[in-house]
Amino acid sequence: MTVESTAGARKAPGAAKKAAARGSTKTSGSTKTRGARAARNAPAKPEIVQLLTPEGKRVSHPEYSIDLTSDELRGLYRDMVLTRRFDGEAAALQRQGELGLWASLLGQEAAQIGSGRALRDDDYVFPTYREHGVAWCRGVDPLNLCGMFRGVNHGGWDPNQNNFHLYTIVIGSQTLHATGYAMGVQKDGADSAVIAYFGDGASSQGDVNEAFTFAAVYNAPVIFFCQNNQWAISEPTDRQTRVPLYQRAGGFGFPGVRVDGNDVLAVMAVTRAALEHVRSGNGPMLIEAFTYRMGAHTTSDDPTRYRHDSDLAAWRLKDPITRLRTHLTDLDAADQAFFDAVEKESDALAKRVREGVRSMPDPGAMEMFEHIYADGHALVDEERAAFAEYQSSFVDSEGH
Amino acid sequence: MTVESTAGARKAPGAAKKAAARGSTKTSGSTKTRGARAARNAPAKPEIVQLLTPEGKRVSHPEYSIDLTSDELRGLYRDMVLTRRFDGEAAALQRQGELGLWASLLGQEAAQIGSGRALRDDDYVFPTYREHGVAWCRGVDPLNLCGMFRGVNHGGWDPNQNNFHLYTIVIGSQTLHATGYAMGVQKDGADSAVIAYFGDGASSQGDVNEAFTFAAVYNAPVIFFCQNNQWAISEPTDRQTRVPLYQRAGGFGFPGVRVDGNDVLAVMAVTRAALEHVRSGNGPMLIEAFTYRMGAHTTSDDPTRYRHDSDLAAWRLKDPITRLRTHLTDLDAADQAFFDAVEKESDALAKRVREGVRSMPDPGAMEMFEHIYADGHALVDEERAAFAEYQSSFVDSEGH
Amino acid sequence: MTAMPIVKAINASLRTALENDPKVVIMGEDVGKLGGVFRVTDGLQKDFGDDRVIDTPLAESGIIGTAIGLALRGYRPVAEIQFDGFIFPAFDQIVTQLAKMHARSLGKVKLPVVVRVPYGGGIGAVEHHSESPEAYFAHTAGLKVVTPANSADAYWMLQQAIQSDDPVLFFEPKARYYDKGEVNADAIPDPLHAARVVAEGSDLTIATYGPLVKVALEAATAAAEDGHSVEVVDLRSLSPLDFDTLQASVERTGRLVVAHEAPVFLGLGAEIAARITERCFYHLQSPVLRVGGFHAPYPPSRLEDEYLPDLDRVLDAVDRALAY
Amino acid sequence: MTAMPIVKAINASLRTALENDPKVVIMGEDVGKLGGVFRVTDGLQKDFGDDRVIDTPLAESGIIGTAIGLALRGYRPVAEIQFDGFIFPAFDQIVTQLAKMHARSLGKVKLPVVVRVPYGGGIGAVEHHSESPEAYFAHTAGLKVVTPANSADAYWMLQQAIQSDDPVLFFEPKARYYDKGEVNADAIPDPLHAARVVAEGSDLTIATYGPLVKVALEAATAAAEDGHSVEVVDLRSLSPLDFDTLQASVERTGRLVVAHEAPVFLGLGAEIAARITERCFYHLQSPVLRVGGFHAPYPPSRLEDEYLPDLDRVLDAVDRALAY
Ligand SMILES: Cc1ncc(C[n+]2csc(CCOP(=O)(O)OP(=O)(O)O)c2C)c(N)n1
Ligand SMILES: Cc1ncc(C[n+]2csc(CCOP(=O)(O)OP(=O)(O)O)c2C)c(N)n1
Ligand SMILES: [Mg+2]
Ligand SMILES: [Mg+2]
Repeated sequence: MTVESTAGARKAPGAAKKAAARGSTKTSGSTKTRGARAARNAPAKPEIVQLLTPEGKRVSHPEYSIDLTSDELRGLYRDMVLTRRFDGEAAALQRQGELGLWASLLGQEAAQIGSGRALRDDDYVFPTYREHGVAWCRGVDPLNLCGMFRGVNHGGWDPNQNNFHLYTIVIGSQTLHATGYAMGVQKDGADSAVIAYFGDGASSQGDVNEAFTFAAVYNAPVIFFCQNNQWAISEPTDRQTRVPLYQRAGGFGFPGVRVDGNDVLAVMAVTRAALEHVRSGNGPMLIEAFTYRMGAHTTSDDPTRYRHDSDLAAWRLKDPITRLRTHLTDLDAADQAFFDAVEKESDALAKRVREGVRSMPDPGAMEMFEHIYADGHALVDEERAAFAEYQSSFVDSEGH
Repeated sequence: MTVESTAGARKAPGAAKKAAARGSTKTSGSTKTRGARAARNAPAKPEIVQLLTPEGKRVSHPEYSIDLTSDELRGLYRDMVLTRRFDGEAAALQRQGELGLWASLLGQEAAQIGSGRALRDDDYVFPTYREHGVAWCRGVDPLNLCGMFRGVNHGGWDPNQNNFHLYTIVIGSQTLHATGYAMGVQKDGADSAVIAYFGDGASSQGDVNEAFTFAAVYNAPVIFFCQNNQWAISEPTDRQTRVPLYQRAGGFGFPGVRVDGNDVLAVMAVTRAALEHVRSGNGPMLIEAFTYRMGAHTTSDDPTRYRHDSDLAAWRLKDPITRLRTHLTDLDAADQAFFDAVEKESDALAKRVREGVRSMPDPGAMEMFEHIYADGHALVDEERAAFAEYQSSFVDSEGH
Repeated sequence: MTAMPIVKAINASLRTALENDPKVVIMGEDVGKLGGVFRVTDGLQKDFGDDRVIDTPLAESGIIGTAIGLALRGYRPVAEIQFDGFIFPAFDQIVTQLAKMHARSLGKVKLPVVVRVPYGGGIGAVEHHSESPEAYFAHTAGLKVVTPANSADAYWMLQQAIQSDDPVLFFEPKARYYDKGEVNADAIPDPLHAARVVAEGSDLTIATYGPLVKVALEAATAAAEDGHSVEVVDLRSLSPLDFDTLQASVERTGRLVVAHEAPVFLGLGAEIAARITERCFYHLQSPVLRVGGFHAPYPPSRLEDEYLPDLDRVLDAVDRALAY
Repeated sequence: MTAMPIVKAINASLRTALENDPKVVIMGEDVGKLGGVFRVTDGLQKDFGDDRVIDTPLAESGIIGTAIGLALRGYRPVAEIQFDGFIFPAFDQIVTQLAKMHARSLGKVKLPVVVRVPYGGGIGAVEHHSESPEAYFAHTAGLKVVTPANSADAYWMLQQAIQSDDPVLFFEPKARYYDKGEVNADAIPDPLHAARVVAEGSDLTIATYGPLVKVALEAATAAAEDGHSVEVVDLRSLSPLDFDTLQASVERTGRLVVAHEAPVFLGLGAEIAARITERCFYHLQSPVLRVGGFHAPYPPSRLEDEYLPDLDRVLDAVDRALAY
């Protein structure tokens, strides 16, 4: 990076939105700058990696390629459809009062399945609260995810069972856990990789930038995977940065790349290359998956207050699932029977989730006092005993 | 910045030290990389801005120039000599038990005077705890600085008197204050600039990176001035970053530049240009002044435990004051009488500081309860009264 | 006089402040177009512009750190932390900078920064959205900590907090956001740091604040049915804490129960118990009893009804105190 | 049995831990070649390599956050925060992650992380280097908080903290770093979370910890000259706090003074006063009195002798308690 190449580069107001509406993937990196030298050495190749256009056309990229069997392609399709269906079912369950909240991944299926399916079993994932698709790839039961949104626990699954860490709500803090974990992998002499998911909003948190520093300094095998879904609740990405986020990495001395986050093939290709990079002892890498949050931030949110239907319409044309379906059809890699089967399977999944959530029991009151410490704590014991006595006073007075 | 240009770029171990020993200013930006594509588009011009060589030879730079009168040059010399002398006197006062601690700026005079003298009166400075030279430029009485190191207060000067904020010890936190202040300047429609000093170590703190984000997003008129003195106490810069620090800015979308921090002319030229940049509404800028901490971290530190005399020897050859003195002599801009006069003035300054510190009264015990709140607080009132009573119990019992 | 929910009272108070003082600025995550996740800042950016109602990057340390800088430049920032559990990334800026800078400057610098924090549980939320971290701040010299329990206090205490030259942590009981109350914008408000007796009684005092004032009042009513006369003190200010009002009450009643949602261990109740026992040693007929959160992370929402001090738990403490 | 200062006892304890368990790693700012600013880690990097004794970037949140990650991978990190006043940038990681992850996972994840913090005043330092922030952590469920007052405890409590599967905040009384005491590496240590009666007495109990244990013992000696028999309890563990030992003492003596350097308001003394008063209501002949820091930022060093609780201030409280 030279001084001039970014001197004063800043996003023209609204540029991202307009570009999105036009279906363009060009970013503000080379838009006109004010009061500073314009960007020189503009990249010769497209700034964003894409292997499947919004229309489903397979294209090539000078650096990233992928060659999947029909089976694998169908697998990705199935993953995305099932994930979307389960996600939609969870949102419905929230409306029915069965969940307290749901954070939908609608629109981000390709970013999650493409990266999730690139991982090895021994790799380790640190998610945010929205990585239902990655969880799916890791074999985490969707019902586990529902537990915390229903409010029966704060997560509660065993991260080591699928090498998929607990959901983390405090924005950005998991990127440091991922970095520390990767430092441990390195100490163990293993060639596993670690992947930390985070959002465009999270890129502003001190913790995320400290994670960049630690990972770079220790050369830790961690991929920072930013799903830039253009929104942090109501704030567009230009409230977090004035240049494309993948460029953040360069300032910390490791490579960053932007990929079309709605293109499952490109995401997989880029993630595979990044995994290879970090496994080979080259230190961390940043992937920015450029995508769009099609739903509300969570079921508590009302996006009509801050964004336009036209944006949504433009992004609907880039839907990750439709795109792959067209490609599968073009390739003759899938027929109606396959699509029907996936549909049927997703009905069954939705049913299982619905029934599973509905029958999920509430924890007992005494569980409040469990698992606060691994080795026990006198105060907890005291409070547990006092509460049990308090509770039994009701039982007594009510005569059962 | 493109992906390739920094792909995997990392500092070869010890590169900085070796470069320093060789007197070279070339940095690791283009050293060999392992397991990743080598840097392309290497900068055509030197990565570091220098206008006066270590030998005192005036050189030119394609982008930065400066034209100072003999008076101005002599002024810079005087500033540096007086600052160094005052700094040395303070260190001596610490050894004599008059100060509890001192953080010496030895070796960093050019970085501080060059930047400090580039500022306008209405600009605002946010220092760390080592900016004695900048304080000097702002007209802050050296005795004010000594107060906190003596332990009679935590600073206590009025920042608005010289637009020089209080020393800040919690590493990096002042960069956010500077950014907020700059946002205020912008709201006021003023064309003042703000400058935040910080160290190479501080670059790792979340706060500093959050400051970069806020400043970039709001386009705030703030210069981030990093004195990379190669050490954070005992840790060399490669514990904080694997690429030159000025490059950090690019990832946040604003320009960064590295300047020879021992070259007062280059520092001034670069700071002036940066001031122009931020005043003109282009948003923040990062300056990395590449220098060396010639002394201990503070008087409590023992640098022999972690660094070699040979490093010091190499850097002694780049002394900022000697360099300018040679230049002044070469230009015939100063004669022995001038140098003698400055020497005499610095003796007087040292004497004033020595006497001032020695006669600095301790605060009274009741001052503990003052200035905790602007509008008062019942608990403080209660504790103040109780303490006064407690104290008077001694007076009583001892009969005075 | 208008009846409005607390959330509207705060909105109205912010509006008044923006109108009255051009130096007031509002900042935080999603405070602009969205009007905040609770709509507390609804409509303010539209009416006052994004120069005065500022959507910030997602970084709490940055929010407080830049608020400090703005205050140094003469502004009066009102910064929002979106939820109680997200104040911790800003903890360093609050505790080492915001709280200490006035003292560091020997009084030359003033930092009129208000930090608004929706706090407390009972809204069925996921982790980190239901906490009561007020004790951390009350323990910290240099900060003031207040919390209204009704619409009028929400309106007026926020006015006073913004006018204060000290940093004020303004804790808003989010579970009560939609409780309605009268607000008289022409009233002469009580002092910001005065506690208030909200129900008179002679047998026992309940001291509480924020979300539990309502519960305490219900407890007083229920106790009255059992023939016990319970006084309720709404503390309103946690730092400074109005011990004089509380002492006077306990001297009348001889018994004290303190209730808060925050964990009991080192919660405000600990300080109140210690200090009131010292002040009223010969008046107390029972030890000061405390009702509050357990020494546990705030539980998942399906357990929060068990976790939160409710009418029964407060009455249980009242009974135990009266039984001494 | 060897006599060594606390700073050496901690060093020896770290060395033992590094030798006994390959999963133990030390991390922090300047812990490597320099051996820490207090030389606590002197020689360890040389002997165990920079893979196990890790100089970190200058970022406390990063230190604790990566320590959590290392623990998740099966390591047992011992992280150093260079000075008390610099723990706050890590506050979020400590309070929202380190403290809560075990509960979040319903017990599946364990975080055996020790956070070493040199704390307390009296060393003539500049701002932020003399603070006593222990109450913030004792208020936080999920953390354990301990503090040794002598070399033997420093050695053994650190061994126990490192072996604990819970996160432990290990506060080191830096003003006592050079006080010498016997360390028997073959002894069977007391339980980590037990308080200890370090001087027996019958008229009054002083409860304290860390740097003030020495002062309390001096006070007991001085009081004895006045004919008062003072018992001293070294609390050692602040979370959990051994109230049983303390209660037994107060039941014997009937009076309690609590001393700590941390501010009195919501300091550990508040909780102790509240709880002991509840437990010993009919035994207490005077209210629990507290001696500690004021509600003020830690003062400049030329005032610290006035600020810190010393022999006179402790005796003053003893006298006041006895006068009831
Ligand atoms: C430290 C912290 N601050 C604030 C929040 C509240 N919050 C939850 S999600 C969110 C926006 C996150 O945006 P982004 O990182 O882009 O992720 P996305 O939700 O878009 O996936 C905010 C502000 C939080 N969870 N943690
Ligand atoms: C938050 C915080 N952590 C740790 C320290 C202790 N400390 C004081 S100076 C220093 C090193 C600073 O290095 P750098 O930023 O390079 O500045 P320099 O001292 O070299 O000028 C450290 C670790 C501190 N003051 N603040
Ligand atoms: Mg987002
Ligand atoms: Mg440095």
